[in-house]
Amino acid sequence: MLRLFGIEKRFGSTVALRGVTLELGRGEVHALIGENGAGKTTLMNVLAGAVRPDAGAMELEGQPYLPQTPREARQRGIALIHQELSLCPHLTVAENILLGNEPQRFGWLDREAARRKAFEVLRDFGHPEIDPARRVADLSLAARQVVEICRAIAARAKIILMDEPTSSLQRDDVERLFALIRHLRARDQVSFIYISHFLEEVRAIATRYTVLRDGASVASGEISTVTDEYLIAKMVGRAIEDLYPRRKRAPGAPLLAVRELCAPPLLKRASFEVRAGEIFGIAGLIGSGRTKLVRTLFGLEPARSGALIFQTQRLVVRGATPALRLRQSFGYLSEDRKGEGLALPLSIADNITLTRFESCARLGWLDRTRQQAQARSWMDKLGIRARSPAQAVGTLSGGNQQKVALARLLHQGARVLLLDEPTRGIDIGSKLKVYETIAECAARGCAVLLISSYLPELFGMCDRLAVMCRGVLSAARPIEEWTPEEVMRIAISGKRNEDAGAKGVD
Amino acid sequence: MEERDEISVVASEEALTRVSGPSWVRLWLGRVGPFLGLIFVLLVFTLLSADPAQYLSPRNLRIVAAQTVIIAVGAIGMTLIIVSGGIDLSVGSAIALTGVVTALGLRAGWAPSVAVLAGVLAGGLIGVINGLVITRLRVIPFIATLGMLGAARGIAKWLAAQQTVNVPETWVNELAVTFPARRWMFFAPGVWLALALAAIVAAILRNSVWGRRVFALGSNEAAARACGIDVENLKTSVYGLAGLFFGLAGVMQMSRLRQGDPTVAVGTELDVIAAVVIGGASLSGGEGSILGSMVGALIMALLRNGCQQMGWPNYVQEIIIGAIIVLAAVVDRLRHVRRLAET
Amino acid sequence: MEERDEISVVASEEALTRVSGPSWVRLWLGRVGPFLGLIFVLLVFTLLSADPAQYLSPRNLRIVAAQTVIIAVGAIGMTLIIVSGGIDLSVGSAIALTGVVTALGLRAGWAPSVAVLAGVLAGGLIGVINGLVITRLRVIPFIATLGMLGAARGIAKWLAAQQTVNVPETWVNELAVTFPARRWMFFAPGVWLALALAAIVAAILRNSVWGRRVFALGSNEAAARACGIDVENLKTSVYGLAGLFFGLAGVMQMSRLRQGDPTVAVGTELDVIAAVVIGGASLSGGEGSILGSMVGALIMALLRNGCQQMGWPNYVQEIIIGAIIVLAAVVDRLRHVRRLAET
Amino acid sequence: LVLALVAFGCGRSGRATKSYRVAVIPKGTSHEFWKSIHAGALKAARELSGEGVQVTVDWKGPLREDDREQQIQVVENFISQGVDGIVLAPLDDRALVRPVEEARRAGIPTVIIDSALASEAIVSFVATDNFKGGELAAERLGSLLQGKGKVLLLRYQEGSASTHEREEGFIKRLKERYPAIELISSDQYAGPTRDTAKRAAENLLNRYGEQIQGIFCPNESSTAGMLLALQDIGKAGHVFFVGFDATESLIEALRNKQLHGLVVQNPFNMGYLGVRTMVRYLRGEPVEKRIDTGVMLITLENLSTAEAQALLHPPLDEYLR
Ligand SMILES: Nc1ncnc2c1ncn2[C@@H]1O[C@H](COP(=O)(O)OP(=O)(O)OP(=O)(O)O)[C@@H](O)[C@H]1O
Ligand SMILES: Nc1ncnc2c1ncn2[C@@H]1O[C@H](COP(=O)(O)OP(=O)(O)OP(=O)(O)O)[C@@H](O)[C@H]1O
Ligand SMILES: [Mg+2]
Ligand SMILES: [Mg+2]
Repeated sequence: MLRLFGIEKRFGSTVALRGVTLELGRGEVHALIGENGAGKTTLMNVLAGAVRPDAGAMELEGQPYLPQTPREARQRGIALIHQELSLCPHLTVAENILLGNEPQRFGWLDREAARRKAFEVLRDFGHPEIDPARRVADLSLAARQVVEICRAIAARAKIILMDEPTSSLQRDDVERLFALIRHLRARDQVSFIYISHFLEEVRAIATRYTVLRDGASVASGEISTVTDEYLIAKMVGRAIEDLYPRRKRAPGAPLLAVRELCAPPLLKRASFEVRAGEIFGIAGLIGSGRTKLVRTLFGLEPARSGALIFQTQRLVVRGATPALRLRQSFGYLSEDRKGEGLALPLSIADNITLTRFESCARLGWLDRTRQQAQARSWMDKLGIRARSPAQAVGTLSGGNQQKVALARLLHQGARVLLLDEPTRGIDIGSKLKVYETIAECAARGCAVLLISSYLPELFGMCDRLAVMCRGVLSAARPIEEWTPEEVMRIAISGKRNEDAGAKGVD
Repeated sequence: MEERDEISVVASEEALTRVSGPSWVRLWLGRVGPFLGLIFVLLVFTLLSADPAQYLSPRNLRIVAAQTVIIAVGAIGMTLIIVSGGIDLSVGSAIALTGVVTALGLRAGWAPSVAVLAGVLAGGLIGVINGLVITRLRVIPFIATLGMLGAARGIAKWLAAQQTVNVPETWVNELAVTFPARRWMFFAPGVWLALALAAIVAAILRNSVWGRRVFALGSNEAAARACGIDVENLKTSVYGLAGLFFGLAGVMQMSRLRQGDPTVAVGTELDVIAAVVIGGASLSGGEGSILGSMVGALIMALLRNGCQQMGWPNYVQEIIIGAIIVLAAVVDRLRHVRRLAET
Repeated sequence: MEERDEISVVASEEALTRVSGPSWVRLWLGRVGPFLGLIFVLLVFTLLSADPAQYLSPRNLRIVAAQTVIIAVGAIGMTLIIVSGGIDLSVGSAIALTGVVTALGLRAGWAPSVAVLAGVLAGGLIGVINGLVITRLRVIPFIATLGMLGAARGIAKWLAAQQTVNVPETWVNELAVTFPARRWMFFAPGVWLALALAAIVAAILRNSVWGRRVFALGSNEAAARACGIDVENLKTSVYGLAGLFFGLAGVMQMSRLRQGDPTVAVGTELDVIAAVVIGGASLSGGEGSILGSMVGALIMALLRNGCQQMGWPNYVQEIIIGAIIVLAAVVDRLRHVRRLAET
Repeated sequence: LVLALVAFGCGRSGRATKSYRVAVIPKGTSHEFWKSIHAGALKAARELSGEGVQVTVDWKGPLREDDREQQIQVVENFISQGVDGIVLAPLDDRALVRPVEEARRAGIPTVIIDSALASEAIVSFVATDNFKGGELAAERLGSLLQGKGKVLLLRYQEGSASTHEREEGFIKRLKERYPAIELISSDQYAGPTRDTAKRAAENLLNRYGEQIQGIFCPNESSTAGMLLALQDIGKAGHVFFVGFDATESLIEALRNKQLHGLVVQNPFNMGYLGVRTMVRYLRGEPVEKRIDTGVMLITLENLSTAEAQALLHPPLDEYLR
C-alpha cells in the first residue's frame, strides 16, 4: 500500500539518504535495519512529514504522497514512534496519548472519555497499572516509552512507523508489543515499519525486510529466506564472528566496595564489591532501581545511608557531588543521553573532552588541534559516523550520539566505570567495538559496573552478576552460576509478594 | 537535572507520601499554596503599618483593586502566551495604542461600546500580527514582540498626533474608576469584568481541548507538531487572544487616565511578565495558571501600595519591592516541597 | 523536528558552513553571515539618505560608535549570561548605580583610576549577588534580576540623594567622548577599550576551558552537572564577570553625561538583550557569540542614528526601528537556511 | 532596617491635634527643580508652625519618573490615607483630573502647581507662566541673532503640557517678531533623560550643525543634553544657545559663554506658595485662583545680581537637612 522510489535527503554536506526504494504491503510488518547513521530515522521522518525529501517519489494506496507537515501525514493515516522520546512532560499520560485527537464536547475536553480511551490502549498493551491521570514527567524512562507507543496506536493509523521502540523496553514488554502488533495486523490490517538493532526481534515479528546502508537500500526480501550472517554482512559490509570478546581476565583486589547503600524510596538496599579488572553486571526489571543505584553512587541523587570504600579509603556517601566523584576517578554513563548525557548544540570534540579538558588544555586554554585529534581517535575507535569532530552532536544519529557519550566516559580515563545501558540504540557492528573497548578498560584494571536490560549482553560480558528487584540488590555470583531463567525469576520474584499498588512506578 | 530529580522523588507512591515536615503543615501548604507569597506580603505590611486597620480598610482594598486591574487583565493574556512557551514584550505599547484608538473613537463621537470594541480588536490585531511574524517569518517571539514594542508605540503617537487624546464624559470613564458611582458595586465594573474573564480563561485553559493543546505546545513543541497539531495556527490564535486582553487593558488604562495617552505604560511588560512568573509560570513554557498570575498581579500592587502607606521615600520603596519580589519567589518555592527536600 | 532544527545554529564552527544551496552562495553567506543584518541596515539608509556621503562620513561613524559603546560593553557581559542559559534584567539599574558610585568617588576626590575601579567592582558585586540569589536561593534568573532591577535603582537614588552627581574635570570624562581630544585616536578611548575587551572575551568564550563549560552549562545543565562541572559556582562566576562589564558600561555612561545620574538607562536591559539576540544568541542558552552581539549592538545604534539623520519625526523612527529589528532578524535567518529547508 | 521603618511609621502617625497633613506630589524626584519645590514647601510648613499651625508635609513622587499612571496611584494612595490637602504638580492636564475630583469627593482639596490641570475642582493654580518663558527665550535669541539666521528647537517630550507651552510661546514670538529667522527643525524630541537628549542632539547637530546659528531647548534635561553634544563636537560657544531652568553645570556654561541665556523659574517660591495657599484654604481664608510665581531670563550680564542669585541658589540645605 506504500511505495517509495529513490528517496534522497541531504543535510548540508551530509547525505542522509541516497535513493531509498521500499515497498510496504497491507498488514505487513516490514523490518528496516542498518548501521547507526544509515538513514533509518531520517527515512521515517520523511514518511511522517517532519522532513521533506530532496528527491524521489512516494505513493500511498495508489495516490502520490508528499506530506508537507506531520499533520498531513497523520491525516493520511501514518503515525511515527520516535527514536528519541517526544512527549509533553507537563501533561498527563491520557493527554499525551490522545494528543491531536482528543475526545471533545463542543471544544471542551471530555476527561472521562479521554481517561477511558487511554486506559483501553494501555490495557491492550498490558500496562493497566500506568495511571492515565499521572503527569508524564513523573514516569520512568521505560514507562514513557510505553506511553509513546500507545500514542501512536491510539492514533488509529493505517501505517505505524516504529523507530527502535524497544530500545528501553524490558523483555516481557517486547513480547507484549509483538502481541499487540499481531493483534492490530489481524484485526484491522495495520501495516508496520519496524526499526531495530536486535535481529532476533526482527525475525520474531517481521515478514519482510529492507537493509539500509549509507542511506541507500541495499537489500530487501522475505526475512525467512535469509540468515543473520547475510543480513549483518549487508548492513556492515563484512562478516562478524563472535560478538562478545570472551577472554580470560584475572580480576585483582577489590577496587570498589558498597555496603548497605540506601536511598529510599527507589533504592532500599545494595551491597556488593567490584574488583579491579572485573566487569560486574546488574540485571533487573525496568524501574527496579538500577539507575537509581548508579546515580546515587555518582552523587547525582542523595543517599540516606551506606558506606562506600574505594581501594582502601572510605568515601563520603551523603552529600557527595558528581564533581567530587569525578576527582575520585569515577565515571558515569547516563541511560538518558538526551536528558542528562550530551550537550546537543556543542561539537563532538567538546562533548568528548568535556570531563577532562585538562587533556587538551594549557593554563586553561584549549589547544583546538589537540582536542580535535583526540576526538578523532575516539571517533575511529568507536566508529562514530560524522563529517568532522566539529560537527554538532545534535545532528548525529541516535546511535552515534550514544557512542559520543561513551567516548567521553572512556576519554575521562576513570578507574571505576558506571555504565547504564551503554549500548542502547547501537548497531551490531559498533556493539562489537564497544564491547572490545569496555573489555580493554577492564583489562587495564578498571572496575566496570554494567547495567543492561539485554541479558545476552550481560551474559556475554560480565564476570559476576547481581540482580536488582524493587530496590533490593541480590547477592552477586559468578556468571557461570547464572542461567537467564534464574535471573528473570529473581528479578520478578519480588513482584509476587508485593502489593500490586506499587507497580505504578514503572 | 532539576527536572529529573524532582521526578525521581515523586516517581513512586512512597515519594508522594514522603514529604518533609509534619502532615498538617503539608495539608496547609497544599491549601494556600499559590497564596503563600500574597499572605507573606500582606503580613509584612500589616505588621509594619502604623495603623493596620487603615491598610486593610475596604477603601484601601478598593484602591489596590483599581490599581491591579490593568496589570491583571494583561496578565491573563500573558499567561496564555507564556504557557504556550512564548513571550510578549509589546504589552506596554499595545496598551498605549489601544487606549489611543479607543479615545479617538470616543472623540469622533462613536458609541462608547463601539469605541471600546475597536480598542479591544486593535489589541487582537496587534497580537495576530505578532503571531504571524513569529510563525510565518519564523522570528523568535522575543525579537518579534520587541519590534512590535517600538512599532506599536510609534503608531500610537502617530495616531494621537504626539498629543494626549482627551475624551468626552461616557460610561467608559467609569470602567476602572476607583470608587464606582453605584456604591453597591463596591468594586469598579472593570474589576468585576476582570474577575469574570479570569475565571472563564482559567476554565478554558484547564478544560478545553484548545487549552490543553496550548499546554502541549509549550511543553514540547516538537511533540505537539508530530501529533498533527497545527502549531502555527495554534500559536497565532494564542497571541491573537492574548492581544484582545491587552486591548482590554488598554481600554481600562484609557478609562483611568480619561484620555488616550501614547506615552503611557512604558515598561509595563515587565510588570505583567513578573506577575505571571511570580504566579508560578515557567518562562520555558508548559507551566502556569491564571489563578497564580492574578495572585502575582495582586502581590505587585499590594507591594507598591503598602510601601507608600508606610510613607517611605521612593528609593526605599524600590529597594524593598525588589527584595520582596525575590522573597515572594523564595517563599513560593515552599510550594514545591519536593524541590527543597532534594536540595 | 524543531528539536533537530534548533541544533543547526550551533556553537561549533560548523554552524556557519552548514548551509544548503549552490556552493558560492554558501561560501558568501558563511563569510558575511553575522553581518547580513548590518549590511542590510546600512544599505537601507544609504539608499534613503539625502546625501549618503554625509551618512557614511567618518564623523557620523564616530557618533554612532560613541552611541554604541555603552550598549556594546553591556552586550559583552549579557552574551556570557545568555550563553550560559540565564538572563539579566538588572543591566539598566546596574549601569545607573555604578555610574553614581564612580561619580561619588570622583567628587570625593579619589584618584580617577580608583573611582573607575570602584564603579567596575560595584558592577561585579551586583552580578555576584545575582548569581548567589540564583544558585543558592534557587530563584530563577528572571525573577532574581527583576528584583535587582528595582533594588539597584533604589540604591543608586539613595546614594545619590535623589540628585544627579556632578563630577570634576578628569580624564574619565574623555573616556566616551564622541570626538577624542587626541585626533589620531579617531575613536574615543572607550571605544577602543570596548573593542579590545570584546576580542578578549570572544577568545575566552571560544577557546578557554571556562568558556566551553559555560557553553555546556547553557546547552544542557543536567549534562554539565553530570560531567562534574560545579554548576553553582560556574553560574555565579558568569554573573559576576558579566557584572564587571555592566559596571564598565556604567562608568562610560557616567563619562558621557559628565555626571552620575541615578535615573539614567531605564529600560537599557531590553536594548542590550536585543543586541545579543539579534546577534544570533538563543535565549534558551548554548548559542551566541561576542562578534554577533557587537554587530547586534551596532545595528541598533545605526538604526537610531539613521532614522534621526533622515530627520523623520520620532514616531516614524520608532515604527521603522521596530520594523527593521524584525527584518534584520529575518535576514539573519538566511544564515540558517537549513532551518527553512526543513519543516 | 525593619525596626527603623517601624519607628518611621509610628513617628508619623503620632500627630498633634489642630494640625494639617499636606501631601506634596511632584512630577519626579531627582531633578534639582523638584528639590527646590520641596524646600519651599518645607519653608512654608516651618513658618506656619511658627504661627501656631502644625503642618506636616508628605513628599512623594511617582515611582517611575514622568509616568502618569504612577502619579495617579500616588494621589489615590494619599486619598486612602486621608491627608488634609494635596499640592500636586500634574504630569498631565487631563489624566490627573479624575483622582483630583475623587479627592474632592473624599473631602480633600487640591492645589495645582507647576503645570495646569483642566478641572474646576481645584483650589488654586500656582505656577510659572510657561508661555511667557518661551517668549523670553525667543526675544533673547532674536536679539542675539539680530533678527536673521537659522534656528533649531529641540522639543522635550510628547504630551508634556508645560514644556509644550514654552515651545509654542517660543515659536509664536519668533514668528511674529523675527520673521526673517528660519526655524529649520522643530519636530525632534529630546526624550525624558539627559542621555536620550544627548543622542538626539548629536544626531541633529550632525545633520544641521553647519547651518544653524541658534538653539533653544525647553527644559533642564534637553538643555543639558544639547550642551554636552555641543561641547563634544567643540561647537559650544560658536552657536547662540538659550536654555530653560538652571543647574550648576548650566550656570557654569553660562559663565564661559557656552550658553547665552537661561529662562529660570522660581520653584522654591512655587512650593512655598503652594503649601501656603493650601493651608489658607483649609483655614477658610480666601485664596485667588491663579498665582504666578514668575520667570526671569538670566544672562551673563545679570548673573551676579541679587535677584538672579536668589533664584539660582534657593536655601535648599537649610530645609532639606
Ligand atoms: N538535522 C541533521 N543535520 C545534519 N545531519 C543530520 C541531521 N539529522 C541526521 N543527520 C545525519 O543523517 C545521517 C542519518 O541519520 P539517521 O538518524 O537517519 O541514522 P539512523 O539510521 O537513524 O541511525 P541510528 O540507528 O543510530 O538511529 C547521519 O549521518 C546523521 O549525522
Ligand atoms: N534519572 C531519573 N530521574 C527521574 N526518575 C528516575 C530516574 N531514574 C529512575 N527514576 C525513577 O526511579 C524508578 C526506578 O527506575 P530506575 O531507572 O532507577 O531503575 P532501572 O532498573 O534503571 O529502570 P530503567 O531501566 O528504566 O532505568 C523509575 O521507575 C523511575 O520512575
Ligand atoms: Mg535512528
Ligand atoms: Mg536504568
